[in-house]
Amino acid sequence: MRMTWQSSMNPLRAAGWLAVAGVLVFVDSAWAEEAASTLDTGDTAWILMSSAVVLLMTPALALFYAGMARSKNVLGTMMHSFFLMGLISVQWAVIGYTMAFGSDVGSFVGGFDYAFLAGVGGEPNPDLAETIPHSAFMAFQMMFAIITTALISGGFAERMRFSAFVIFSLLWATLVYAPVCHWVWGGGWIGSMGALDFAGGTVVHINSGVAALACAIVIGPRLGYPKEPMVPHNLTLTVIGAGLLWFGWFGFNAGSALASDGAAANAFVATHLAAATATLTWCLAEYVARGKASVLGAASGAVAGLVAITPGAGFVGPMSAIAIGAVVGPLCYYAVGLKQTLGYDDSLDAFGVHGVGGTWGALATGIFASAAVGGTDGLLYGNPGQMWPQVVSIVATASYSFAMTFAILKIVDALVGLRVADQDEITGLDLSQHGEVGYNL
Amino acid sequence: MRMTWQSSMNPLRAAGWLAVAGVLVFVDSAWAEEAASTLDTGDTAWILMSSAVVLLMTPALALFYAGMARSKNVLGTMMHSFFLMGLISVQWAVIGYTMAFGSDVGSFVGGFDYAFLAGVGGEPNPDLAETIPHSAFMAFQMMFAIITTALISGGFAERMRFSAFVIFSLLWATLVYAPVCHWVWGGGWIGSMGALDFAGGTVVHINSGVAALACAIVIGPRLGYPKEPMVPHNLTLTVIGAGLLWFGWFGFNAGSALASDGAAANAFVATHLAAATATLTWCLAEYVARGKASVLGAASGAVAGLVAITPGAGFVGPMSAIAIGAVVGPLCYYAVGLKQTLGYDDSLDAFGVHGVGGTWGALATGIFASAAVGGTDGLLYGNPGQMWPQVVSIVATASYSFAMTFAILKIVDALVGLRVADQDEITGLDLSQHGEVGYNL
Amino acid sequence: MRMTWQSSMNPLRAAGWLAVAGVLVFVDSAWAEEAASTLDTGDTAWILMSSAVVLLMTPALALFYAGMARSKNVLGTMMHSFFLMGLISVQWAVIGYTMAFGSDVGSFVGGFDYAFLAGVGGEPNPDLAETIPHSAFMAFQMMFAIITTALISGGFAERMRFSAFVIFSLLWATLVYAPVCHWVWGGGWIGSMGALDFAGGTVVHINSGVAALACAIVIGPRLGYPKEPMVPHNLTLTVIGAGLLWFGWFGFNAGSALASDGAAANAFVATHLAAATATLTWCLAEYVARGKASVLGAASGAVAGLVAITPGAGFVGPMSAIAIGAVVGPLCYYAVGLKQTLGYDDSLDAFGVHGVGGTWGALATGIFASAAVGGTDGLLYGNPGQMWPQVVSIVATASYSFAMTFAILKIVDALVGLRVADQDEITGLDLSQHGEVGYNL
Amino acid sequence: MKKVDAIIKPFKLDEVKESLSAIGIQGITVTEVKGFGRQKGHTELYRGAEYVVDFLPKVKLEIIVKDDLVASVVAAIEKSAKTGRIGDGKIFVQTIDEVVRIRTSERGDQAI
Amino acid sequence: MKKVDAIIKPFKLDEVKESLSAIGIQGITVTEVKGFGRQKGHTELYRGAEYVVDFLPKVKLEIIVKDDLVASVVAAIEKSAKTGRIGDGKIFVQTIDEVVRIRTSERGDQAI
Amino acid sequence: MKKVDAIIKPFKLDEVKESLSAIGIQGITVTEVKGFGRQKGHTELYRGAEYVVDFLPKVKLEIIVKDDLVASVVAAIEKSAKTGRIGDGKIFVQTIDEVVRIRTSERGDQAI
Ligand SMILES: Nc1ncnc2c1ncn2[C@@H]1O[C@H](COP(=O)(O)OP(=O)(O)O)[C@@H](O)[C@H]1O
Ligand SMILES: Nc1ncnc2c1ncn2[C@@H]1O[C@H](COP(=O)(O)OP(=O)(O)O)[C@@H](O)[C@H]1O
Ligand SMILES: Nc1ncnc2c1ncn2[C@@H]1O[C@H](COP(=O)(O)OP(=O)(O)O)[C@@H](O)[C@H]1O
Repeated sequence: MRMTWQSSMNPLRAAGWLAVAGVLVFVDSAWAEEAASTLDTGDTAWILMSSAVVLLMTPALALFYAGMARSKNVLGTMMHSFFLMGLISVQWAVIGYTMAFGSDVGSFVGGFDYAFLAGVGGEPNPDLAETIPHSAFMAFQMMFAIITTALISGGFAERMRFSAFVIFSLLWATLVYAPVCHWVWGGGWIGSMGALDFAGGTVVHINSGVAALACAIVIGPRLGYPKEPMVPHNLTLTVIGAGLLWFGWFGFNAGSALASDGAAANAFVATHLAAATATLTWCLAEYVARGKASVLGAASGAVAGLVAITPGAGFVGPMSAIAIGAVVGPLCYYAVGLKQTLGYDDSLDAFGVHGVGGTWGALATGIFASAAVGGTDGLLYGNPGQMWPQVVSIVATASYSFAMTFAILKIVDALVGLRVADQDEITGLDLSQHGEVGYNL
Repeated sequence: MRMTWQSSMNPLRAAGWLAVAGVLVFVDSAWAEEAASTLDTGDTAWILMSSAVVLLMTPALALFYAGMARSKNVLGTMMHSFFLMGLISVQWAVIGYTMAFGSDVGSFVGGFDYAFLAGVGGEPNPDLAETIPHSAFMAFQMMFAIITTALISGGFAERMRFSAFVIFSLLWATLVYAPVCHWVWGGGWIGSMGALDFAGGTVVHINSGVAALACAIVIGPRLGYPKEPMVPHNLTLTVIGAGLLWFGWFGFNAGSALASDGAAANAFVATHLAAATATLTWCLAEYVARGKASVLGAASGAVAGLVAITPGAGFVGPMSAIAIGAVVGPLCYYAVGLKQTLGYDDSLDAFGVHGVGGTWGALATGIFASAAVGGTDGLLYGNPGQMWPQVVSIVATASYSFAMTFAILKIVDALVGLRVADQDEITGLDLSQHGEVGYNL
Repeated sequence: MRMTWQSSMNPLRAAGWLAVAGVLVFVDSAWAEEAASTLDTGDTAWILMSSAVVLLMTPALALFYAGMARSKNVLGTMMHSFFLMGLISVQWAVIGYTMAFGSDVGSFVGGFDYAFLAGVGGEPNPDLAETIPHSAFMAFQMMFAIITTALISGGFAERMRFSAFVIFSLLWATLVYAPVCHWVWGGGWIGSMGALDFAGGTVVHINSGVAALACAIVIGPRLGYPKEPMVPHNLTLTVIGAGLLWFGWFGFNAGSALASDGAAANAFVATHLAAATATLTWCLAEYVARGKASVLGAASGAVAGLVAITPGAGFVGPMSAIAIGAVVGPLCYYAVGLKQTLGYDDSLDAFGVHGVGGTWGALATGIFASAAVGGTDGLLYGNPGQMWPQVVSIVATASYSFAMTFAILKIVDALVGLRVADQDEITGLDLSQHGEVGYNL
Repeated sequence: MKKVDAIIKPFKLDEVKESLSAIGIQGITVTEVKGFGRQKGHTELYRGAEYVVDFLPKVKLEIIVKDDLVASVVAAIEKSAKTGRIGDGKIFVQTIDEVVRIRTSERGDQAI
Repeated sequence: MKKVDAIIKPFKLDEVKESLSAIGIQGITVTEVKGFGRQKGHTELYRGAEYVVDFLPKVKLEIIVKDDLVASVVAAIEKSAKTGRIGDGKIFVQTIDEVVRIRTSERGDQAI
Repeated sequence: MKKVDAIIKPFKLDEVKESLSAIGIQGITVTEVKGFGRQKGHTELYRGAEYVVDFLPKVKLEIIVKDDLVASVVAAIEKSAKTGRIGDGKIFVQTIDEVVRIRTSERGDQAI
């Protein structure tokens, strides 16, 4: 090995950035108008900390996924999550947030009122959350946009060109995530029709899971799949990731109460019990099918349970949460096997877990919702009508996500090519895309 | 390597789960009665976040322990913690919580009022915690039940049959943890006699540490122990684990104030200083004995300090915390050597650290408690009488835990056999019990 | 391999500790005086949790750094962070806190009022923070002292004698960190002259970065540097570390609001956006210079962004944060190359990232500060005068840190020798300094 | 008896193993090695510093065979390991004096 | 001079090393290898997908000895590595032309 | 043709590789091994328990060369790998019957 260094500092580039900065400062000035505050410090503490732990879910996902990839792709797989903490955050500040939560345009998308975060400051915005700073609400939602986009990478892991990944992610977050988020939470048509989605069964999981399926289909299977064995290279990373995901999900779901109250506590409990139960039932399914429960199964079950309870966390009681978790374990265990039957390569099971688990969760919310918990009754509490908006929201999200993802992929493929060269795939993404290797032990 | 997939989805099984779900929903309905709220959002935020970080301690323990195991048992060792996030959570919701905190029955155990979490909702239960949702209190306590049971695995690591582990853990959490928790915190006889245990010196550490000793004795040493070297396979995992444990312990101890106030802050400081000091003094003991301080020593010292301060965190001042930590470092350093003298194989030193450190902590609470901090004076502040309930609580917990653990192990051994076959032990738990391997680097 | 155990328990040593404890308890008694409380539970929850996540940054730094070291130094590098959680915490409780925040002595250092934490209890100290316990404020600040000292180790990694490291760290925290902290935040001359440093651009980053430069120069390059390749041994650790650092930085910066309010939320958003943008622009700089963006680059960019926004987090708006992050990515990318041009071995780029990034951040705070956000306008908002205190604070901190670090190093070298023997450096710190190895896979 | 050593590209291992199985070979010992040869290495970049790595991952197979099988073993490896691109690797043949099967203490051709 | 190669089960390494030390062997070079042989492999399961792994972990010892020690070295390994169960491994003996001790530049038997 | 095996200290690898390149060697295969020899091991300490580790990390080089190059290859390794301290390692020379380049099917000296 030899080492060299080429210095090519360009002062003009720095100057350019400063010029851009000048313009942006102008935007920041708009942002200072204040209203009478109804801010609650406890609620604010809870949402800020929830935002932080939801941010942590993205590196956690990097670990969870990277552990299942092969050694030569460990960094490339991590990059699919980590880089989006950069990309989607800026996208969200510039355009994503306002497209999701700006004033409603045709029930489909938000207007540009909050572009560049104009007007998103330290005072509460009572339309969105009464007792916490508007900027805290925006930050909390930002973390959702990041991880949703990152989840998709499970479908195209170990073979996508990095430049294609960057463009795809930017387009997807803008054209798919932001509108769907608006439909459900930003004042759009799905929320208006009464569909229940507490923390993102449709917006996050069905949306990303179905997108991952489209990716797996369009980009095609990994070289050698399914003949060559492609086994997880370091399950300790996957376990760390799963542990941190579980932790972060408390912020994700219980933080979605947007207050530090009984509703948050109930969502917290429901979240935990569904994850716990699905951990058990995925292991049980493995045991029944093969005679052995595995650690990867336990970690997968935990994530499946967390996915499934996401839409219902604030609407169902603890025993219902256990029921929801109990079903999703075996359901996803069998769903991840579908790819081998049907022939697509959803490499890290983003569709199998998030698409399928999210769909069950959205249905289950309609089944188990209880007015005593979250204000609305579901099927089991005598309100079968709740199933209709749930089904509509599932079908609409899945269709829109699939079609748009498909179209975006085709565009990106035409622009830069979706897939790395065969030789680069054999070498691995770490070296071919990023010029580095994961381990020199 | 060849890959196959056998699909064996069983629709009846799913239907069965739904039937069970129906019944459980009935229970959830009971859960909606509400009282006038005295909920404080700041306290609630603190306890919810504390619950989340205490949950994180269990994956942290998985890492801490797994790093010290051999490579072939890395996943099996992690499973001993991770799986319990599933098992004990459900057990707690169904029966554990009510046995610990239900209305007192004979000072020994709680009644069934909260079975299936009936009546455990978003409103405070003033008997348990006035300003936070009852469900938040329940969740916080749940995390303690999980990690206490997980701690025991240090005593039987690298050789227990997985099925035996599952049954053992379920019985132990029900027959040992729940009652002892009731004795101390749920209105039982130890709490009533005035023993001080702020966050679990007896309930958590003596209880699990002594159980681990019983396990080590009953199950016998690992094949080849102590002749063959059994060195930690990946201390980076242990350091990550120790870091996360330290982090989580703030929730554990300062969260035990059940409010976000000066008492919590003082417990936070005491916790941190004891951990810090024990980190130093364990290293110092190593340096004195062998001339070198080690990273494993620093991590072990930190955990020992955290264990020792657990019962006193809310009762002692910061300088007393330093004294408590200063003693426990060398104490546990020498205690972990006992197993070689006495011949049992407490593989990951669960007894050496938690049993011994917890005992010192319970005594030290009686010594250093100061009324100015937590309302009760100890020996050094002129109240030698406080030593009596401390000693009784130690002896009672240790005796009960040892005897019951012993009995449970004998039953489990008769049922399924405690120990894996020799050949499986040589192969490692990962492959023999779980059909997977940790690393393919 | 053979295993032995030498028992050498010394009861006198334990007795000695107890004697010391007795004295300390006396100090704890002083600590109970109480004032009328203005404590806010939400603010307290936020600061306690922020303290916990800032503590977590130190193990995170251990991972971040250790991943970049060579395999034979993985534990030694971790120890440079982990051990300081012990050492600096105790130092802070005994003497550091009072030197930083005790009553001002000549604008240079704090008096001994809070030595041994006398008077630092559960009630707020309105001079420091009105709505949170004094002990919470002290704990929050303690975490800063720890990580600042740990950051320096990037400059002397892989070659310092452990005993030298311990003495150096103790002296540095006492003679450099505590006074500089007092100058800026404790009532000293830099704060008084109106320099803005929200969360530690000077106190933490310039201070530690410049100290690291002095260390790199005084201790000299690693054997074989730069001829031999010294590549990161496990970038998965570095990514985990970066993820946890990002997470912890929310506590660091938004916690520095010392309340759970709009200011905290704005600092949170600024922090996140700067990190995000620098992640992108470091990758962009790599792409422009070499054609490939890397995961190490993304992680480094994130940290550089977090460093740069630290002093301004509470003073600048979100678009300014983006501008600050945009500049620091390429800036630090080129700065880390300087060492090869100039010939010093800042092994893990503590100066290149923290020194350079912190300096840019301190300047940028003077440029982008906006009265609408944090009460003070900067250059771009028509107040060029703000640049003066910023420049003075940079120059003063850097000069003091460099000179004092240099002097301390010379003293430590004379006392025990700074550097390990060549043979020990070839063997690695893990085995030579700590008697253990990182991996037995 | 002969020992055939083959240095091949790692991703060819399964294919080579199968082609050897196909001609009746029942024992192979495999080692992960690093190869330096005509095939040029790659460049790694860490924080702007560039490292040229000359050693590439390869896999070494050792196969003990009776003398009369050498030609077909070599042919099988040649065929299955070849990609035609530089770095495909080498085969070396050596003479072995004695073979022992530990389990049965068999010696010579029986022991293979 | 001869080179004795032994492929053994990993958990037997310490025992074999000790039995070799006992007969005066002062140098051994050890490599972690993967073995394919009559001993059947195991199955791994990841999210329901089943992988059959044919390569098992083994350890290879290389020992250079003077000609007159070959028999006792082989015997020592045979004895200490044997479990009697399939997969115990093999011993191969080869002729070595020259040995050099790098430190002293000694050659031949002296250099071993 | 001959095979030269050299067991050296790991930190000497780059130097040895360069000295071999300098005399025109174009192919080397490298394996990480553990060596047991006269050089004494080290002690590791875990929670007070002490383990004596006898196996030290070493690197093994295998180089196939034409007969007339053996002497210069051995000399080059000796020179560049020597520190003069115990544990510098050994060089072994063996005879090779045949060499094949997989890519081209060349045999013998051409294939090296
Ligand atoms: N003379 C040699 N001695 C030992 N190993 C060699 C020799 N030549 C080549 N090799 C091994 O074979 C591998 C492939 O050789 P290389 O020269 O790159 O390409 P090719 O096999 O196409 O000629 C090398 O990486 C090295 O491991
Ligand atoms: N012909 C061979 N060439 C090279 N290595 C072999 C050969 N046969 C067996 N081995 C090695 O010996 C190990 C044990 O062989 P195996 O056939 O499984 O059992 P046994 O040694 O009992 O006959 C294999 O895993 C392999 O590493
Ligand atoms: N007889 C031998 N057979 C195989 N390898 C040997 C033999 N003797 C030494 N070695 C290898 O050479 C290395 C160095 O040998 P050692 O005896 O420690 O020092 P020196 O090379 O200075 O004599 C050992 O670690 C081992 O790998």
